[in-house]
Amino acid sequence: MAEQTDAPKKSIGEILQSANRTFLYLILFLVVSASLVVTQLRKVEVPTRPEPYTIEAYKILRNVPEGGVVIVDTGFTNSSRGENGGQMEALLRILMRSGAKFAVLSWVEPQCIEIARGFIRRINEERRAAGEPEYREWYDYLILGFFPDGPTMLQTVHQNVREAWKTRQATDPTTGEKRSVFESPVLDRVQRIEDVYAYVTLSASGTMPTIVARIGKQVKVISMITGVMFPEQLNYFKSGQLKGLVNGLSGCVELEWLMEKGIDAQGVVGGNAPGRPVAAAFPGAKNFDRGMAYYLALHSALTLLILAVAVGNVGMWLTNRSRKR
Amino acid sequence: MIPVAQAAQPLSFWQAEPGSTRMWLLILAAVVVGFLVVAALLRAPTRARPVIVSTVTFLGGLYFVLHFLWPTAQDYSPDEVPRNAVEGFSFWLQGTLPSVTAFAQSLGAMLLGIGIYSLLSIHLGRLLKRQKDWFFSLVFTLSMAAMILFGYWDWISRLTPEGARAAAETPSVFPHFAKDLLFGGLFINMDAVMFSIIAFFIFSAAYRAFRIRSVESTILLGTALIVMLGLMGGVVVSQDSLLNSIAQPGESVIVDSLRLPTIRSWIQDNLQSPSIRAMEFGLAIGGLAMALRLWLSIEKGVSH
Amino acid sequence: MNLEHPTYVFIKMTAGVLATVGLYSVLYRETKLYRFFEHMFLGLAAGWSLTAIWTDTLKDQWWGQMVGKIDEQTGAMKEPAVWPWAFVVPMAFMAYLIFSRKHNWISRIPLGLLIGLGAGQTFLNWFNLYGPQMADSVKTIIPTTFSSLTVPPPVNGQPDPNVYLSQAINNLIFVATLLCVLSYFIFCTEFKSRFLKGMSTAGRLVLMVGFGAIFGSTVMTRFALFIDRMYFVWIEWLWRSVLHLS
Amino acid sequence: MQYYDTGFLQVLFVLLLMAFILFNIQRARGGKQLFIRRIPGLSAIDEAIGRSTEMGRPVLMVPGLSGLDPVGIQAVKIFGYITRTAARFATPIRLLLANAPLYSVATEMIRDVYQTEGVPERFDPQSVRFVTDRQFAFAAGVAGLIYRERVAAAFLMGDWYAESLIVAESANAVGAIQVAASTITTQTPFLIAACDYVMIGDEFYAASAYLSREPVLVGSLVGQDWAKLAIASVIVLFSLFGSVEKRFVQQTAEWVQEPGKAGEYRPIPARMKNNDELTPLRFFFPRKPGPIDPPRQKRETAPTGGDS
Repeated sequence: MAEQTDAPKKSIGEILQSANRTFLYLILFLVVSASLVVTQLRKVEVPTRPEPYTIEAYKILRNVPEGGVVIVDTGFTNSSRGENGGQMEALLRILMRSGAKFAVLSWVEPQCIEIARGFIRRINEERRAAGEPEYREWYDYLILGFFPDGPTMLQTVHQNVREAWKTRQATDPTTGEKRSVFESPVLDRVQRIEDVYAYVTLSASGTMPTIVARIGKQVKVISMITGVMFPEQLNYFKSGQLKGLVNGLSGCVELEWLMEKGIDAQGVVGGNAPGRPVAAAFPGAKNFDRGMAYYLALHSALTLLILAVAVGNVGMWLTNRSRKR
Repeated sequence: MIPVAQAAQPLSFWQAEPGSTRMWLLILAAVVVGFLVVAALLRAPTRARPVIVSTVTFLGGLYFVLHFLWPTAQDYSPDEVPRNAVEGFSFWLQGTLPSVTAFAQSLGAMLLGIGIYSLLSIHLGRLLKRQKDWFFSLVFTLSMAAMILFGYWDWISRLTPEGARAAAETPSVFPHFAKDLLFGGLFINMDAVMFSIIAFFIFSAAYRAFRIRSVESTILLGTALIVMLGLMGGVVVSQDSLLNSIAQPGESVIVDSLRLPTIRSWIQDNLQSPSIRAMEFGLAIGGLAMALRLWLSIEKGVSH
Repeated sequence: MNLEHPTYVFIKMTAGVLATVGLYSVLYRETKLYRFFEHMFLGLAAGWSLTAIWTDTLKDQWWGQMVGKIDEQTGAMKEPAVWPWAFVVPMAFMAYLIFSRKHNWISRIPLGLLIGLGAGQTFLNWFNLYGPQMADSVKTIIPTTFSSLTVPPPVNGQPDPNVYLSQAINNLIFVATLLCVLSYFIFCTEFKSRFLKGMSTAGRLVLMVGFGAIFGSTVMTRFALFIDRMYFVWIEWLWRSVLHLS
Repeated sequence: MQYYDTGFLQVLFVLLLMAFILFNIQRARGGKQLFIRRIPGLSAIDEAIGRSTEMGRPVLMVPGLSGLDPVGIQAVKIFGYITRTAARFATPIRLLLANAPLYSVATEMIRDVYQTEGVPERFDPQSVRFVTDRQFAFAAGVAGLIYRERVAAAFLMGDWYAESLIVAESANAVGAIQVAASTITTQTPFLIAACDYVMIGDEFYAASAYLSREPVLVGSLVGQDWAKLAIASVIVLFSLFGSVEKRFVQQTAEWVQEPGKAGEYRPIPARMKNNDELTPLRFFFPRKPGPIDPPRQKRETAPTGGDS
């Protein structure tokens, strides 16, 4: 891979245009590592400005009525933890602090469920440390588990949600017995999918259209997605098929920011107009986490990329100029 | 809970009591009959072959085409009696859908063995003949064997109903840990590593390719730059405060439209959305046409 | 002892760090180290596929339906055995005849069936997927009021049904962009008129805008995942687990 | 598909698109000469294979993660044309797949190519390989092969997701000529950055028609153009109609549908139509009918699963 650099001597322009791959990789590696360590040491908080689609998502999630049910459809594994992981943490914090009940399912991979369990455990530990009541399985949330054939399951949900999840059971801690999930306090009032307050999908792939095509008209679907899928999904938000959208790492930071600042009665983020806020903040709680921990590193990596492109172009310009002479 | 009454319900010809001798005999008979059909097919004349393949393909597609064309009975519920023949057929279509999808998935899943055969023929061949890189073929074979061994061992000892009952008394620790180390410790991490390695490649590809050479590449580069800057909260907020010193938000239309998120979302809303959508329409129609040609077996080289 | 045990967690993380170093080594060049981890990765992947294919798909979707289900407590039948599922075995066997020199054509029967089923689903889902996108591309391009150039802020939270001039212009740009790009993808005529030629050229340029925007937003994801990996190595592993810093 | 209200129009629309395609296939089969515009990436195929032959290095073909669906088969068909040229010059090929059913189809199709070219002995069964169905293990495997065999040409076509750049940059690092086409629109910009030639959007579907000039494919392509025009016309006509309606027609009744009852119009004071009340949109969003009348009877016993 290393390019041969003997031969005739290169001009500055040519050197700028032909940086060695390995050299480029090394710089990126160093810059990102350094930014992470700096953030860890100094607790840097980079400001941001939430986008309308993130705000819509936050409004819905923050205003789940007490005891309202949210379905969390998790479809990410550790490989997209950098974006979906932070989103999951923010989602769980918002739901638990608003007192919403939720049920977790997946049809992407069985391990998504295990990963989601890990996140729930972590946020619960955090609540315990902060002296808040823990979220208990069966009473406050449910794990519906993995569905091997998602499209068919969703089609059945569209027709009859009780039919679709009828075989799913969970342990009732009072008796220690396995019982139908529809007997648990989470789902006992859900007769039809319309009774569910929102359906949140966290994914690194294009699973959202499958959901929207089947149940998008019956329930508010919110998509938390990696930046790659964002432009495609923005169409769905604009056409009203999606009610909220969270765009990758920056969307995750925006959620954390909204949790910190809230939306006031006038609809201004971080404002303090009198009256009932559109979506309140959680003052004093741990709002900044994974998103903010990565945000400075994202800034430096993007800046480095822009610099590299600029250097290449300056090199080209210098070379062209010397050729013209 | 399933009502007990259902157990007393008479079984149709296609069903059997689970675990009964009749069930196993029928399963055996089905397999034998199936293989007899295969044996008969071995003797099919060359001319008939494409016809057989096209017919099967057509029938497979026809099922969903009927789903598409046949009027769908409103509010289908399996415990209701259809009111007329049209509804009856629609009921049949809707009732069989889960079985048909499960059939396609099971059949597709069983074909994995063909792929694994291809892999093993390469690696075992190399290993047995001690060809170049045989050591790495050994690594491959051993990791695969270990994953299968501990994958199933863990599943049987923990995740099947019988295993779960046994595990409640004496938890089987070893397979659980071994599988988790192979799967969670190595495999999932390797997945994440390969995914994250793309960052380096983006960096080098962008450095090499993004030169202002033509109108097209300039446009591509310019838009990418605006979007990237718009994703950096720090840049957005500082640009905001800079513009605020000229005019507060809402005071001047011109100043407001210079803000990065405004430009970015304008581009995404009015140029990116429709252009990507138009491209998607093209692809959608291409896919539709290909599906049509495949269904009717008029695509050369596939069914004959 | 469970999977949360600190020693085990540390071993598992260290395995992850080793895998990271091994696979990242390809960035320098393809070495024996990379080859080792690559083959281990492929082996684990193949092994996992073979495990998951039974536990996740065949066990429930096929075997479970074929042999039915019995209630464990009462011993009563929960679901009857649907024995015709056994026909899937000879069906799949036909595909394996691909390795036979003489009878490989038979493998086209099950594959043809799968192709047919897939094709049929394309027709069924087509409008569900693209209909709403077409609906959203239908825009109002005549302004209904000239009272303001841009959209005024909402009053009392009621949506304003009016179309303002700037909206109408944006909508017109939207529809025009869509048409230009579609015209670029017309393959079977050569555009003679300057207008149509211009449209198709404009279509290609607007596509580049779309690609640029996608590039910009994707870069964030890729970097985020790389940052996450580095966070795993430096903060979660080295900082917290090895050095025990807070 | 539900037929209530205007829902049948949606079925008709899809049928119309299908009819365009079939009609033109029929027309082309009847001997009508049809034109296809030049597709830049495709002229590079021969050049790339020529280079591979000169250097004695393999030609790599990968359909990404495509499965046994129209995209995957289309990709393998294009690879079939590439293989035909490679077979003539005895250039080694590598076709790597991530889906076992598609692997089976590809093996058959590639074997066929060597047979029709009259050189069945040149077909090496190990040149078509299943790598793994796991996305990034696949990427690691393909990248490893690229470095070890130092491929001289790479054709990346089909459903390419995030792994596209790993493969494309690895191939670039060993100096291979690359022609790419992804049906996943989000990957196209990365392929543009890393590859020499990129086919955009449904140029991918046009490729086999362009390469083979088979009447069926060319006819189908013309039909596809008609279908695109149909979509464009729907959007333009509906936009115009809707705009005029919004500007000049007022809403005087509101559609109300209570649960369990048939919907009806109730008069309201005249006002401007909301966007979702415009007539053309009824085509996309048909209304639900009222409850079933007369209601269905219940079955006497619950059914025990569907027939298979």
